[in-house]
Amino acid sequence: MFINYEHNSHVYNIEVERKKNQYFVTYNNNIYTVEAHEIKPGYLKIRLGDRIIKCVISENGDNRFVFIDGDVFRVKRIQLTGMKKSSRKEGDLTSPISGRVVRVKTKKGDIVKKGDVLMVIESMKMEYLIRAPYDGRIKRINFRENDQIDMGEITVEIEKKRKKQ
Amino acid sequence: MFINYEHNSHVYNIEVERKKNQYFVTYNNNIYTVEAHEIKPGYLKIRLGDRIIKCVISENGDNRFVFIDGDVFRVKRIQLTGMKKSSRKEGDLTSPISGRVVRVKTKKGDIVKKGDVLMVIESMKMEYLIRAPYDGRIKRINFRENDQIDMGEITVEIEKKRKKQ
Amino acid sequence: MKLFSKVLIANRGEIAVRIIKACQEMRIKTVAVYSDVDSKAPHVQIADETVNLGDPTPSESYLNISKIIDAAESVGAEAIHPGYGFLAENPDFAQACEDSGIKFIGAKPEVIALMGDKIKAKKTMEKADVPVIPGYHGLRQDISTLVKEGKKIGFPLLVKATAGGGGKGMKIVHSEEYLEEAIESAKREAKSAFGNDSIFLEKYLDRPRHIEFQILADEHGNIVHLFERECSIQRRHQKIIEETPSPVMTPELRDRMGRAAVAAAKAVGYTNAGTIEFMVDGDLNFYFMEMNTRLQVEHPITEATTGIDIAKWQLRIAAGMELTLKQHELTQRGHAIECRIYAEDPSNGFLPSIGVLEKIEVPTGPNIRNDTGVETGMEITSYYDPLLSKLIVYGENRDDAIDKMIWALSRYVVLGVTTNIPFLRKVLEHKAFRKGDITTHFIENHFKNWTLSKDGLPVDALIALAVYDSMHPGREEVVRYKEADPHSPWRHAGRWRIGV
Amino acid sequence: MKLFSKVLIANRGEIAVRIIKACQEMRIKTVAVYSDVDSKAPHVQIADETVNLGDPTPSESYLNISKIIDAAESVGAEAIHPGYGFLAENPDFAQACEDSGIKFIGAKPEVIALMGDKIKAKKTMEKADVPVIPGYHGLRQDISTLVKEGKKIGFPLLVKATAGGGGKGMKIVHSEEYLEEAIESAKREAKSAFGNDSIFLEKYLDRPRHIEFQILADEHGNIVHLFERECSIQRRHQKIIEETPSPVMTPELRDRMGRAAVAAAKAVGYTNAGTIEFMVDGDLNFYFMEMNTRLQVEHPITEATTGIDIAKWQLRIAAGMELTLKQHELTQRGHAIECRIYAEDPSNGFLPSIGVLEKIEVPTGPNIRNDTGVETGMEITSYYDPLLSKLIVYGENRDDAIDKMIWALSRYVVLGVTTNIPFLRKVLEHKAFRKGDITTHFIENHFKNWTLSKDGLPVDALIALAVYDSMHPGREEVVRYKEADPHSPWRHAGRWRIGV
Repeated sequence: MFINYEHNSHVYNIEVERKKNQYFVTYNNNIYTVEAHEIKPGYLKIRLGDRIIKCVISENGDNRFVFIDGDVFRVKRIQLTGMKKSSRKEGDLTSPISGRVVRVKTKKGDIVKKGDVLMVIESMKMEYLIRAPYDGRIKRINFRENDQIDMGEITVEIEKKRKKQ
Repeated sequence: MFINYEHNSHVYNIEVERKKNQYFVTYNNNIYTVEAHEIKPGYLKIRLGDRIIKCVISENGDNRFVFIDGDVFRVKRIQLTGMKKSSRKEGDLTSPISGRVVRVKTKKGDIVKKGDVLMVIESMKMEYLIRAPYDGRIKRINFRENDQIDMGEITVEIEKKRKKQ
Repeated sequence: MKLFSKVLIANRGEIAVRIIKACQEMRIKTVAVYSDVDSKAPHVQIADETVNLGDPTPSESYLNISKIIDAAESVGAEAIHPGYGFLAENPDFAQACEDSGIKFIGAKPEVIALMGDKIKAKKTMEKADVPVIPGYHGLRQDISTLVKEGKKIGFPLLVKATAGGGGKGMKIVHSEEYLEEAIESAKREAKSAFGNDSIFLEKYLDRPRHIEFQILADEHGNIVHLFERECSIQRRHQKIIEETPSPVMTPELRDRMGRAAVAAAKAVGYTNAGTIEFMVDGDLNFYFMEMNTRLQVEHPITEATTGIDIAKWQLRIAAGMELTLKQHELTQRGHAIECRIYAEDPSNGFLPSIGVLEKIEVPTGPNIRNDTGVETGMEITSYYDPLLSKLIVYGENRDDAIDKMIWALSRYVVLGVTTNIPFLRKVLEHKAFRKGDITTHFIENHFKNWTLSKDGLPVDALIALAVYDSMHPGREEVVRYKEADPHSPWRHAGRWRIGV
Repeated sequence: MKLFSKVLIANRGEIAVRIIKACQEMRIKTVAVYSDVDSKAPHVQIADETVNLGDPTPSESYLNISKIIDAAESVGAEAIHPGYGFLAENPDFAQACEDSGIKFIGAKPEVIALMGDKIKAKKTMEKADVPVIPGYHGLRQDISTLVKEGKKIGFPLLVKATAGGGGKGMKIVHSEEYLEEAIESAKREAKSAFGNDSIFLEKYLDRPRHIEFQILADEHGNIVHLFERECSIQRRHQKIIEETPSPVMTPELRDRMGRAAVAAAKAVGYTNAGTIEFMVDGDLNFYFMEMNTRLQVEHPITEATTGIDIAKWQLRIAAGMELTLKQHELTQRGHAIECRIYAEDPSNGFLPSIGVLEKIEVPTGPNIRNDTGVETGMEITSYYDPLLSKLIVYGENRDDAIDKMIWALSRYVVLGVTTNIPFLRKVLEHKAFRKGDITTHFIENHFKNWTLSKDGLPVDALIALAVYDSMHPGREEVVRYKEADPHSPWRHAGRWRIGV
């Protein structure tokens, strides 16, 4: 069985085979042979050599949360194999938060400079500023003042200014 | 819908009808009209007039445990209607506990007096004595020393001595 | 003197739960209020009575004075406990309670108003010989005046909402070029959060610590302090770890600051529980910063080290009872730490994280207290503050308390939203924290651009995931757990897989 | 001086959980042992390593010295903590540890042996000028001698196992005619529980209270006491409610008894944590009863009022560290109460109740501690003691603590087995308890033939049941929740009903 997990825009390819309580997990050309029990739903106790891995896992569709050694990782199970998706990069103008647009400081066609505040989003009484990631021209503004906005929605689209040749 | 519950050898006959969140519960010629919600599995919030009844219920087959106002009642849902079962009475020689028979102090045919110790059962390091409930003759002994015994199993059977005419 | 027979709690979350329990132990009936999204919240479940406030927008529910007064009147509540946040420091609300013949469990409206106006508060303290920080607290609020005054005080400079608290409407300005933008933004935030855009400017201290003193004052003129709390560990000017005693405190300084705190409370005729916040600089000079006229988020650490139940004393004081605690009989013993568990992502600028709490398991054990207002299945929305719970530990000394907190944090399971738990643990494990070498800049200095794992997903987590998904291959068979009762209001039960 | 790096806990249930957590906080690795029926028990889940002992019969598992020593050796544990019960006061076990080079966390074998022999213990105390109760502690153990000596002391008379504790092998005899039968039964119980049928006889006191003092003694000759615990509320000679301070205690009596307790410990060269149990009569005369050479079930109430972690000090002392606690620095503050939550039926002679724990919800809140070794889904068997958990509360004073305990008990949900929770609450609510007017006969005097409800099932419960069963009519559709994983060891998940 092949499974792919994505975490922080990195994709991990795993193969796992099972024989009763024994699991053979192949990752990065290593084979880990483990014995595992689910003590209660989501609570795993895994024996790897003389080490015990204890963890708690929750699932919601393809999303997984893994609690291990006091740390928690948010992971997505994906169908694609071997592909890497890039996450937020320079120029990403998605909203970092779900909230309400309280101010739109620009309009279509405006020329903006890197660092200019384009939009202000309020959530839980805090303000989040959407700034221009580079010099450019506003192509499209997707929200108006008082609109609700969800995390990950694109706020503003900018055409990047071409570098002078 | 008619339901019968048994508690401490008393049987309660109830009728309940439902319309959405409203329930009409008839007991003892009274009709109680209530509104009810299950907040989480087994956690009920019931509005009866201006009173709120909060309780927690668990089920295991026909057995129910009801937690209400800090008290807990063990109740059985039964199919019979209107019948009353009698519970432990004088002469009941069932084991009050699950445990191990550590001593059998009588044998078949013995004449015993009220109060004589017939059998000793040990559970959780405590001893429980089975005593003769009346004068009589031992008809049957169902367990030997070191046998396991479950709560409610009959330990010894005695033929009661006839009163002199 | 009799206690109240019924109290309405005008709040939600962990503080509503904590107050409801205090009331119930004292045989006071409790009334919870709730907005539509909170209908299944723990504070609603445990209260004796509940009143729905409707729309979850704060101004339509927990901030709506007339709705709350109406609720109290409709159920016959004799008193209202405001908790912290929302209407706790709103003098209009305290006044509205008084006008309706309902006892407001807190300070008097005029005292709240005075201390809520940070400018007037400082002037009052100056008169009472309590030292204050240099700054501009003027009434002229036009941008150009504020910019001019800011330049006069110099940088770094603090810009803060006059009516504020909790980091809202607060900015630090490190150089002149950002001053104007910061002032404008602070004014907007202040307006939105408090309905008042007045701000003030203040000198930003070197190696500053935030140390506060808890006060209890009855309505008969008796005032005691319950010693200090060290609250220097902050992110975005919001406390996240508090402890008592302060590692920097000496008996002599404690005595001086305690007396200053009592003098400050006396100067304004303070009643009920309150907190005097001081800034303490590298040379242990202390300055009055503000007074919080309410129960403080971090009150449990004082309870752990003094053995006093502050919430219960609030109820007794409001009922007119006399404070039987005497200053010389109060003792501070051992060490207590509180960590605030937020649904937020420390590796993404501490942005709030919303979603359904899929699984929660809280650490338990001797001297571990978990004040929580959430449970498995609840949804964390963006309507309210993302505080999930407060974890409080007590130990015989600071080292024991730190060890216990590290143990507890590393066993605190919250799945479904991102929390700051792993981050808090890293702070507790930091050498400088262990040494007590902390200032309000601690997070900025030691945890800038922190992320949980620089090396990606640990192999153990990958193995666990693969094993888990291999144990549960039947994705097609997955059904969402659903009550047989189609009218059940229960939601977010998580998933249950059905076998044979 | 270094702490251990790995400790094996030779116990189960709440006390194993409590000790494992103490070790983990101190960064000591823990090893749990377990019998087959305990493989999913909480103490097994939280330990760092686990060793299976097999057959659940105590003599084959938790009482099996060689299996436990082997387990410790196989995992390289440097020390063993025995908890209470099982092997905690078995000198052979302590000796076997010593012989294997494993540190036994407790008293020295010869001291355990001495104090375990109740007869020798009393003689030792008499020599050290600690007052003891009149009785027969002779070596002649034939029935006729015991009967003769019993008649000499008079009635009521206590018959008790020499090696005993916890009510096992203990009988009270009110008149001559039952004496012989009681002696025989006590001897059988003693033989079965302790492998030793030796018993002793003692005068049974008038209006007796059971008051004990906690001791901590290091291996360098330092001894302190941590004040008293009042343990008079007992059923079948088993404590069920403990509190501190004792309502009857005066500073002068506390001082005298504390000094007697320290003298008793000194007289036998005692080390580690221990408890001196006294009987106190109606005139406040006190008599040495016995010394428990182990951690006591009720140690948490001392921890709540002194701020000291006794389990951690046991570990430090066993590692050779010096006691840094000084008698004059120790303080007793506020009031603490413990209730023992048993799976037993108070209206049926306190007989144990077995079954699966279908639902557990523990009360939580400030100053509420719940030491538990069970969780939802676990099965309570007849193999072991039916103690489920201990509920401990702290309040500023006795009234506050009682109020808090009543609140907590009335919100403690345990479904699936019968527990003593409603009974405990009725005891707490009793006027005589509130007044502190308690003796060891309290339950017998005030709660003879107690039953939960004399009027049958309350109407509210009937309504709730009918509503519940009407909400869940689809009995045919009921499926037992089952892991998709057929190899899953998880059991007793309860039922889940599936809708549309």
